[in-house]
Amino acid sequence: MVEILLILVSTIFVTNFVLARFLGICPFLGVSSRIETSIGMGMAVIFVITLAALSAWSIEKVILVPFDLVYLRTIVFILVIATLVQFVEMVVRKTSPALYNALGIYLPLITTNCAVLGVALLVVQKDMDFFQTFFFGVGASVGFTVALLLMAGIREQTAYAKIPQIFQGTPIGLITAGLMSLAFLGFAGLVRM
Amino acid sequence: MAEQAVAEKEEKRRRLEEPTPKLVLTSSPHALGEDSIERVMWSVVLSLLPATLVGLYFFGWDAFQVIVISIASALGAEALYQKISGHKNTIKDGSAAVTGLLLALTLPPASPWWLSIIGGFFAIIIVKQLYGGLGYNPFNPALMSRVFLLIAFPLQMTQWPVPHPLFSGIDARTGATPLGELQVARLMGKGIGKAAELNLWDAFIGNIGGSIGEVSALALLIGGAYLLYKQYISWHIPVSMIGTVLVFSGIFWMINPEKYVNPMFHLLTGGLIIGAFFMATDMVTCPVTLKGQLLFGFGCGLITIIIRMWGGYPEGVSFAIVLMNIATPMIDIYLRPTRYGARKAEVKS
Amino acid sequence: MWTIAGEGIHPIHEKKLTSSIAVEDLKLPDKVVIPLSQHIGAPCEPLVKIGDHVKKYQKIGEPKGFVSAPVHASISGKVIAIGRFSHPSGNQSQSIVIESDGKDEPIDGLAEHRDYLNLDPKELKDIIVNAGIVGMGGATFPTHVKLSPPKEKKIDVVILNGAECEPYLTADDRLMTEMPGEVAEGMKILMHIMGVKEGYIGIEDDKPGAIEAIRKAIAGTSIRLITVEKKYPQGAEKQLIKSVLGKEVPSGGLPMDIGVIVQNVGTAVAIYNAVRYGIPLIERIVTVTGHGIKRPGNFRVRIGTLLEHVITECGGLVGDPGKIIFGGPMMGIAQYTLHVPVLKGTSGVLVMPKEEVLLEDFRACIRCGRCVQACPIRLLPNMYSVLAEAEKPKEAEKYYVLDCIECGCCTYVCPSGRPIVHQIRYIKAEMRKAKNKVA
Amino acid sequence: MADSETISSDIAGVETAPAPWLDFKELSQDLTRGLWQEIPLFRLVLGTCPTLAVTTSATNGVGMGIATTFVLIASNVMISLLRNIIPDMVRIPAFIVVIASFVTVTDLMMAAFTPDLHHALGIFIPLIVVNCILLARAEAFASKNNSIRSAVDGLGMGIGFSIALILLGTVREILGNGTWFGIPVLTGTMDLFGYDYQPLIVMVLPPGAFIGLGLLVAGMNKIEANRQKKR
Amino acid sequence: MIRLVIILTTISLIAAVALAKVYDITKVRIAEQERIKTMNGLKAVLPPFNNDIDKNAKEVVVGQDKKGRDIKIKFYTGKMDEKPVGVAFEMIAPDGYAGDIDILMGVSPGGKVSGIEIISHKETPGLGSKISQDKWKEKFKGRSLEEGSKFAVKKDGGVIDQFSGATISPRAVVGAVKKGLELYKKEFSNGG
Amino acid sequence: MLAAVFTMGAMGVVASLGLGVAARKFAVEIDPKIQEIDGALPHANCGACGYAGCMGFATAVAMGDAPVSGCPPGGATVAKKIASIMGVAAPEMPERMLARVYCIGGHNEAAEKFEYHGVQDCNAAVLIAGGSKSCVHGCLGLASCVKACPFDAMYMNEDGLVVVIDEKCTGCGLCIPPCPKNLIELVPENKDVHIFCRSLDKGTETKKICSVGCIACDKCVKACPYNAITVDSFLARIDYNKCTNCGLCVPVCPTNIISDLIPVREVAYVHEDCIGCLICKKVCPVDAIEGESKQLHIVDPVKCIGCTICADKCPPKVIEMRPQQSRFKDELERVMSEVA
Ligand SMILES: Cc1cc2nc3c(=O)[nH]c(=O)nc-3n(C[C@H](O)[C@H](O)[C@H](O)COP(=O)(O)O)c2cc1C
Ligand SMILES: Cc1cc2nc3c(=O)[nH]c(=O)nc-3n(C[C@H](O)[C@H](O)[C@H](O)COP(=O)(O)O)c2cc1C
Ligand SMILES: Cc1cc2nc3c(=O)[nH]c(=O)nc-3n(C[C@H](O)[C@H](O)[C@H](O)COP(=O)(O)O)c2cc1C
Ligand SMILES: Cc1cc2nc3c(=O)[nH]c(=O)nc-3n(C[C@H](O)[C@H](O)[C@H](O)CO)c2cc1C
Ligand code: SF4
Ligand code: SF4
Ligand code: SF4
Ligand code: SF4
Ligand code: FES
Repeated sequence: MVEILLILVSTIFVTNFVLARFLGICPFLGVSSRIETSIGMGMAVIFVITLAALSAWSIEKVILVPFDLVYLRTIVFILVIATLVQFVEMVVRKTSPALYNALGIYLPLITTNCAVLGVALLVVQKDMDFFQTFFFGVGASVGFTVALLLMAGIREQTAYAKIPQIFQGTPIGLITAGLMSLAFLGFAGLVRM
Repeated sequence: MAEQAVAEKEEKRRRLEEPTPKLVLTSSPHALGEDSIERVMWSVVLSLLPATLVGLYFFGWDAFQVIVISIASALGAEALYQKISGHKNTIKDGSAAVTGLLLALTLPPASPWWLSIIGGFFAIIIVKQLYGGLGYNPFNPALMSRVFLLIAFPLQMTQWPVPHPLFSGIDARTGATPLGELQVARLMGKGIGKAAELNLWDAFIGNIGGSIGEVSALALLIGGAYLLYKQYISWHIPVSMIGTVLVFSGIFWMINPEKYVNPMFHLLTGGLIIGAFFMATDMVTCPVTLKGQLLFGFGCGLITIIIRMWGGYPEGVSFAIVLMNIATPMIDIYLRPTRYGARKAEVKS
Repeated sequence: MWTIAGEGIHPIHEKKLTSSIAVEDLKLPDKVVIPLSQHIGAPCEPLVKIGDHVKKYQKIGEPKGFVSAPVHASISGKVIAIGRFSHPSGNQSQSIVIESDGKDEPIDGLAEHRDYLNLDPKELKDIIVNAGIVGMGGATFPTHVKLSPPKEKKIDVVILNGAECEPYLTADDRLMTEMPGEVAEGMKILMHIMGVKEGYIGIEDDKPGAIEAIRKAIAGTSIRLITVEKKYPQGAEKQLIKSVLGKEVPSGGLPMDIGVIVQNVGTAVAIYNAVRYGIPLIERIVTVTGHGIKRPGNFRVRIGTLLEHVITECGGLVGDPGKIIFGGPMMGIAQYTLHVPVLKGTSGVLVMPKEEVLLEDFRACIRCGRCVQACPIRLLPNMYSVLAEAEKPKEAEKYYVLDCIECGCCTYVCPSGRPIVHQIRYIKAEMRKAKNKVA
Repeated sequence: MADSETISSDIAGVETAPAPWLDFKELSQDLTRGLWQEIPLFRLVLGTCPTLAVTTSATNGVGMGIATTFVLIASNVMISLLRNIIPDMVRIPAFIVVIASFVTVTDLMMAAFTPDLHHALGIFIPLIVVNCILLARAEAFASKNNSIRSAVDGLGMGIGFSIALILLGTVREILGNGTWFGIPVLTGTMDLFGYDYQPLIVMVLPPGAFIGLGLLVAGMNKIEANRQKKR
Repeated sequence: MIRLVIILTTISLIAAVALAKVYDITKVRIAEQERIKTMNGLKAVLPPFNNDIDKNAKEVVVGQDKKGRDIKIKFYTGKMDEKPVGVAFEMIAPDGYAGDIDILMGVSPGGKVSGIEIISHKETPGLGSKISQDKWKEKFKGRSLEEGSKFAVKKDGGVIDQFSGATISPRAVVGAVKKGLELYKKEFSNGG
Repeated sequence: MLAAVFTMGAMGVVASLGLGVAARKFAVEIDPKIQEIDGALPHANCGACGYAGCMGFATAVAMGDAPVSGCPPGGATVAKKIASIMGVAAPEMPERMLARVYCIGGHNEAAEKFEYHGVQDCNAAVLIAGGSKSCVHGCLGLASCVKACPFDAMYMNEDGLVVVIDEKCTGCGLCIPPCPKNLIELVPENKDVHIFCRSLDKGTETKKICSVGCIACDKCVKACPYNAITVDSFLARIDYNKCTNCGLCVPVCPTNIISDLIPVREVAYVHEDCIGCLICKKVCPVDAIEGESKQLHIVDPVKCIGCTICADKCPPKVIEMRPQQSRFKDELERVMSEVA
């Protein structure tokens, strides 16, 4: 129980994927201009990352390590993720058109989101067990979503601000992200790992 | 017909010959309240005067230098930026002065002069003006800048001279803040260490180590009371923030007084009071609705106590407030006041 | 304490200028300009031609349609023009100009009713229609329309609005102090028409004289007096209902949706006069006040009297005028010419000297939230202001801008001097425009 | 308007007439496109993660830049060679396999020959796979053009990306550490005031990365705005 | 459809073969690099030695972690011309300011510290991170348990410098090194 | 090695099979033309086409719902491109239209009736007594239209009047709805004579409040040889279908509100094959043509105002309008030829 809490706190706050680990910045900057889209993206990411982490973990344990193929990690994981995303898209479209309408457009974006591959690589690098992998995946993606949502909130508000011309768009987005990550450093040391 | 012509002519003659003086027209209302940004901001400066004076009394010339340089650099940064960008100079509105003063009050008394300058510029230019200036910044400039300095210059930001009352002839020595000592004890697995020995009266009047403006609870409460009286701040944030800290620390203290210090310790040391009254209440960066402010204060208090009890930093007030700043837009969006007549309309339809 | 829902505000008071000055008759003007549109709804058709001689009380404008009210000659004399003249709303409006013959001669045969409480409600309503009575609290909504709710809306409460929460104005205060009997009788007529038993008069607690007088006048009747806290906008219909009954009118709805009708005390007196003596609405009490006028006071003014005449009769201006406002400082309309007539809804004339008119540029919203706390409808005025500035009026709809009653509390308290009400009006206008385009 | 026209048709990289096999003007355009017009990162805001994560020093920037450039060129060439064979449906997986292979090669090579750099770049070497620039170039350029042009395009984009990395790495290392490529450059700058140079530690931490990149992109916008004005 | 499968599979197969080849080529070098790294560390904490130090390292189980897994420590014995010059092993200081500090320490046969190396730490840059400075690590040379309370940070009455504003990190390192010496004593009480 | 080959082979098979099936089962047709068309558009996302953004328009064109020439800002160039993408013939482009603002009563010409304070926007100002401009029909000068123009084709001059930059205006018409005074209209680019006033006040009234208002004096009506001008509700308007840009009304206007936007007019030139019918001489409103019956007529270039009436009326069509600069060259040529 405590371990779950620690993993979650650590991945959501202390080493937030976007703000401290630098993973998934492109969608973080790209999809955060409106809260509504951020929610959709966040949900899609939570789903895909958790699934990807578990599949990567299984493949590592069942194939790569036993057959001494660890050097194929990158290529295998990314293939799995790309296929997984498309497969999920397919399944969702078939089973729940409503969900598809809500998440569908974000799915392709996720393939090139390095957070997904990042989680997959991290769980095997850190030699987690299945249980830890699951919560690590959930925590990491929820952390991404939290950062994304908060960013979207700020962006919706600063949309009306008189930001100097050359800072509009990406630059102020990056600076906001920087200040957010500065604030998130306050969580440092909360979980000593 | 002829008569109408005459009447109209008459009307026009009058219009031409005795034109009414040119009147001013605006939309209603035509009466306006007296408060202005200037008034609010300079009142905050005034309300910080007691805390500033106590800081000067205990930390002397060093503190004076920090305060003057911080304010000057905040004002200078504002003026410089506005000169370069061609905007109207707004240093008279006092908001930059408040930022500079509050920044100084959160710095260690003996911090080097360049720290104040970097802090002032970071606060005003990066945190405030890049977002469009007063009113548009999502983060509290003074606090964000303090956090920035703490992380950029941890050495300079963690040197605490022991308070040495003015004219007492005692020299400045480096000591520690009560919260710092508490953290060292905690990290070394020694429970609360010497923290229990804190003299609460000293902490109340300000005779403890700490940032220039945070040491004297008394002086801060006087200033806070003034702001509350003038209605420049409302009670919601201070009460919910301090209340949360007290309740949480109280619960843990009751469970295990060996491991957790008592709530009064949390109240009187560190930046809780200055944060709750002067910084979490920064209107630009806190929610606009009262409900939202209650939640905001609760969040600030909760994060503060979490960082103090388990975090990597001895003190969590500044982080807590800037972290809640991040959530402010969300709070504003989802916690709106129930408008007049809304509930019934919903029931009906 | 009986009080309103939102926070509201305590604006400047300034009622002392006129609150103890008894109502006097303003000297008759040489000429009146009577606009054919003095109410919400369709303008009237003129019944007279240029050159006609008319008498006081004579009907000179016939309503077109149901939501409309007739207009009457307020002096006797000759019609010298029918054309477009300046109207206090800021536009030009079709008006009838009567030049006084100095005799102030009334028409004959005004129908008096001593036993008015036994008349049929239908008959009473006809009297009210023909007397051209409209709401005198400012909105000038034709009273007979308000008194004819659709059948499914059962009215069970009538509230008389004697709050007069606007700063400066004391017309209703004096009216209640000096003619409490008429107010009470008017209320009885209203209750009789609507067939209700519950009747309240709401008065702000800063008017002890009026409270005393009304208390005496209603002693022994079923009318109840409610003293409400002095707070702006206590007199706004929805707020008064909340104060008096503790109920809220549904958003987007009308008081009748919860079985309530609110009428101004002046309207009650006008109804009484019309029913009892057959006198149509041709004059009203106007508070002429402000630091820019020599002799402030409360005056009984004939409808159509030009502002210029009012000012002259009140001793003229002191110094340079900055703003001249019809109504109170919170809701009134600023005028740019002195050639506008007093209308049925003109409760006050406020002259602000140049020094009192602040003209600073407004600044960015500092999100202080004062407007949010002040708003009696509990809206988010800061959002409207920001959205208007960012030229995104459409998005304000999500924040229920249409519920705003334009009371001005938000603008009053804003430390950044932002013209929030003006911005709200702009937003509403843009929304109307967009809607018309779609339609 | 004219501007957006040229850019949009350039992105597509459409070949209109059967172009000569080697056209140096075209090649130089392919090269410079990545250097300024569409300099990845600053203009397109792609590939942000490795940029932010590894640029704690200029050296890391160079390393990451070279690694990415290598993968870009190699995969561009390979994909353009395979472009006519790969069926549309498995286009993306096929591209990914190609890219991932080169990334793995790079990863192994670096581990073998530059272990320190390999350690410093860590997980971000395998993450080159998902660097959006790679797939974007594969899709938009390599799958439509011959291999020489694709190589040059990869080189241009790679250099552009490297420039950005080195720039950011330089800023962060100098401010955050007082050194440049490991050589102290700021020591003694504040002696005048009785202080040694105080490294701005945030610059090598995440916030410094974000803020530094934000300021760089703004600077880029400023330069571009001035250029536009002159025109 | 078949074409699809064939093409993608072929590409994958080619990739697999190519990667396997590259892996084979680099495998040796990567292992060599790892060794060089370890050796560099060992060289830094031990007096000069010339034996194949990593070949006959001895692994000792010193305890169990929370999950019941063994905690092993590898002792490398350095010999100069077959004569032992010192033993090197890794210690973890769990009470660093921000987390564990990994230390590689060398002990000479007399039970004196012959050198320490900080392998990894999470201390605050600019504060606790100063424990990686050579100047500071120098101070550990020659320290032994016999010195008693002198082997401590200055604030606790010892000889090891602390840094202003950061006592915790040095204290943690000192503590771990001391523990290491005890461990050494236990394992090599006969002097090696 | 074997394991690697096997693993990757299996991955390849699984991935391609899975995707192959997926792609076949759930194929969505995306018309590549949409992308291409989108690429060809100016990306102002102005909405002048009537669709939500450029992408919406591109989709509509690809579906055949919108004409290839439907993007006003893109004009003929873009239309041509889209036509080639769609494989249809380049369309006949409608005339290029430009925005014209019908008020020239700025701060100096038309007084303010009061001091306005508040939101600086025409649509907000108009809510306060119709705006402070003394003329209720005149331009309020608070630039609502300027703000609405997505192409920066308008600006306010010091006099508080809107100026349209013809080169930039795309005729999208987005400036029209924001104007609370309905002062803006789209007019074909080749129309150069305009009456810049929209006041419906009586002439005497107008005269008092604005020095450049139409006073409905009827002089232009009389001057127009094509009956293109009519006065209605105290305002003269030009029917652009009839107007030929002759410019004859311009000088007669007593308040100088009729403007001729042609910077330098061409002058008439009579060719050698003139039959000397005298018609041009008769129709010339300024008597600039000299000539005897059956003889070559000559235009006095100094007198000629370039109204083109003679050219229109000339039965054998031998009168040509030529740029003024070449005037002297023509003279020279003629003299030379005569000398020769
Ligand atoms: C279009 C319109 C229709 C109305 N219809 C009714 C009605 O049917 N019954 C009624 O009691 N009041 C009606 N009202 C009057 C309002 O309830 C209210 O009294 C009026 O707007 C004046 O209120 P105020 O002075 O607070 O602004 C109507 C008002 C408007 C604008
Ligand atoms: C902000 C605001 C303030 C008002 N204040 C008063 C007031 O003080 N007294 C009053 O009689 N009506 C006031 N009104 C008008 C009332 O809402 C309501 O229209 C009126 O009482 C209805 O009566 P009537 O139809 O007889 O005018 C106010 C309206 C608003 C929107
Ligand atoms: C932001 C911050 C970072 C710190 N980092 C360290 C650190 O890395 N190592 C350390 O020993 N102390 C660190 N400290 C200081 C400890 O909290 C504690 O105050 C200090 O170790 C006591 O040492 P002193 O007795 O020399 O003052 C840090 C303090 C702060 C506020
Ligand atoms: C009650 C109150 C508290 C304030 N607190 C802060 C503060 O903590 N930090 C700060 O930079 N400015 C503060 N200000 C000043 C001002 O709001 C600040 O400069 C703006 O955030 C800059 O846009 C405060 C102002 C008031 C009225
Ligand atoms: S004017 Fe509207 S928004 Fe402002 S306080 Fe009044 S009701 Fe609220
Ligand atoms: S009162 Fe003014 S400054 Fe304060 S929140 Fe409202 S609009 Fe903004
Ligand atoms: S001036 Fe008007 S019509 Fe011309 S481009 Fe601008 S908005 Fe479009
Ligand atoms: S919108 Fe109309 S009134 Fe406003 S500036 Fe433009 S032309 Fe003038
Ligand atoms: S590089 Fe694009 S998401 Fe990480």
